Amino acid sequence: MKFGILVNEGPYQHQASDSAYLFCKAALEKGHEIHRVFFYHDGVNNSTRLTEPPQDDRNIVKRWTKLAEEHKLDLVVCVAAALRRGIVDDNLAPGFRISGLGQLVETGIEADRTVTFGD
Amino acid sequence: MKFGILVNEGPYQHQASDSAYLFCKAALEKGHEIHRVFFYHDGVNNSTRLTEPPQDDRNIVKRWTKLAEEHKLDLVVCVAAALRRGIVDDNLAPGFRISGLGQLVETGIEADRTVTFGD
Amino acid sequence: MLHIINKSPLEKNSLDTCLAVAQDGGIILLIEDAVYAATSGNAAAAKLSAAQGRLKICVLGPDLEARGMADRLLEGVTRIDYGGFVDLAAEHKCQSWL
Amino acid sequence: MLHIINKSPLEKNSLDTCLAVAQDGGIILLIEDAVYAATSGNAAAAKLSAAQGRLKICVLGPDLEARGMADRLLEGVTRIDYGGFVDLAAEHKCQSWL
Amino acid sequence: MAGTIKKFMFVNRKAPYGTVYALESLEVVLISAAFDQDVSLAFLDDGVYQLKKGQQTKGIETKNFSPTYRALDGYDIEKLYVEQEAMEARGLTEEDLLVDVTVLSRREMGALMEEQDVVLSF
Amino acid sequence: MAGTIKKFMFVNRKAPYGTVYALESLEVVLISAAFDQDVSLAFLDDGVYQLKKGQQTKGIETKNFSPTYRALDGYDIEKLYVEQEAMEARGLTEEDLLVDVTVLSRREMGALMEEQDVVLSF
Repeated sequence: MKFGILVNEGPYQHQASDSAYLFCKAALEKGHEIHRVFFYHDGVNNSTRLTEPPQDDRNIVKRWTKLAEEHKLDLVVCVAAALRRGIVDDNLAPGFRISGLGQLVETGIEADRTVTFGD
Repeated sequence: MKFGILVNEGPYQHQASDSAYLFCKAALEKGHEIHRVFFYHDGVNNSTRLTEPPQDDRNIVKRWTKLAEEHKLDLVVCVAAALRRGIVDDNLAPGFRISGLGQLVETGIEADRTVTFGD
Repeated sequence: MLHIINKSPLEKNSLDTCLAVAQDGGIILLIEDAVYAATSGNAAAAKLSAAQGRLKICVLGPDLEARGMADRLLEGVTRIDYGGFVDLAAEHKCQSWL
Repeated sequence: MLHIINKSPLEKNSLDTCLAVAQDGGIILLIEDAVYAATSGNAAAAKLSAAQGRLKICVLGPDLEARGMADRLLEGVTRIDYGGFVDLAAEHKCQSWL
Repeated sequence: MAGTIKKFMFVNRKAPYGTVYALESLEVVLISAAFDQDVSLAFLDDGVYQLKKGQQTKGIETKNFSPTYRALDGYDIEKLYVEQEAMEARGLTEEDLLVDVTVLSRREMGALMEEQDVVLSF
Repeated sequence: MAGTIKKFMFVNRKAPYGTVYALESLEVVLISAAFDQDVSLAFLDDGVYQLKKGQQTKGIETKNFSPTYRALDGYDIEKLYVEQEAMEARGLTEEDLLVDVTVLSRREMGALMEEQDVVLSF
């Protein structure tokens, strides 16, 4: 089955990004496909390569990058939301790309299920 | 009277930063002093110089910068919260500086009133 | 004490808790989405009215106008602008119910 | 329909609205801070129990354990892990009550 | 999957201005119009406030995006559903709203949601 | 202002892990200890869940910060107040909590808040 994932909140402030990551990992382990993870609203803040969380806590951004590398995930950051919040190509972590909102609608069409994680 | 201001949320996602800005502006117009504006939690995201909101909406970051220039405001971004969220010196908008959480406690001590804006 | 509330009373519990904790003589200032609490017809309005004897209720006008609710402010609630917010904060210690 | 709730029932209104809207035969999955709703002694537990005839109630175990509430799960509520969450989402259309 | 038409529902449960969700939800809705899908908007709880007439945002120095709801029509987005109980709990009637809507009870809203292929909440 | 001692109260009304507020609030509390102020912590509503014993965060791959509450003592932060009504509405008793606390009714909590110089909420 093909899942589409929508993440509406940034890293650390809300659990949304953690929950979405653990859901994706479990889905991939079960042999499902992740069509795309779309980051919207403050969710775009998950894509900055500049975070340096404390050593004894998880690194949310790096976890997404690693999962994307291992499973060729398509991590898409909404351009309109990114412009509002100062997320730019120069600071993007590996595995993420900036694109339009149409990619979210497309995910809704192409994926068998769309699961949303937010506040 | 000397006000200290605490902002706990980032730009656009929540109204907190807008409300804090309008409060500061009104306080300054009335001749009060703003001891410091401290940005904590996602509030640190107010300090990035990389935001480009739509032309027909307010520019939250630039407004803070302008207010700081006109009134010599001390806009302090919490370093621990900033590290978690990828806010670094290189991308800081003019008028903001990164410093420790102690500056928030100091504001509580030195200001006559501390007013918090959050989610 | 100036109690600042910023959430809709039908979405979150902050107004309820504040009303239960706030001491007599305090002031409740409704800002942002909390302004809906002070509009006629809102299911939470009765709670505010009941508290009006012992607490002063104020609402931030610009937030009320932004939401198109300026013409249905509850009776007995004082409407203030940002200058009035500053005055209240200067006169009283402040607490935000986040 | 799989209804996903992530907020504490004593803080926000999402569980209440979901219970009122959800059609019979649906599944409620409590994740993140919503897991508190399915713990004994919680003021919202009765609402969940009342809905158990017509809706299946599930809770995400890892979130329950994180919050130290694993030993007080309400009777009749099914505890699942992330794999179980994926299975439910694969079997049913999903809606998050944000 | 070219030519696939799915039923999309955008669920709005949050008031405008206090958070950005209402505005950014509307941005997705406008984009979705370009994909020729079967689009519905549902307004529950405080979401009904998004449609309130008379919004004047000058005093909070923020863009008033409420006129956009009137423009949805031009994008062929015409299925707007509003929760009856939410209107009643907020003292609102259909005359208070910017646009024509279909008022549904919570139960009816639930039935409509069951018919959707994709439900997006912000 | 050197030598000024103010009464600081940190108000916690949110559950842990769902949002970062509990963790980052604790970080401020620890810093405040260095300033020799009169510090109190208040736990209302879902904030009482922060002190729940037995938190095991391995399954959500997140740091368990609850042991820090036990360490507050070592920073001379000993005034922890918990709302009685919040405990009751959540089926919790003092035995469920990680640390010794003073249980206050909402009314008593309100009176204590009035005595503070600075009330910080996150």
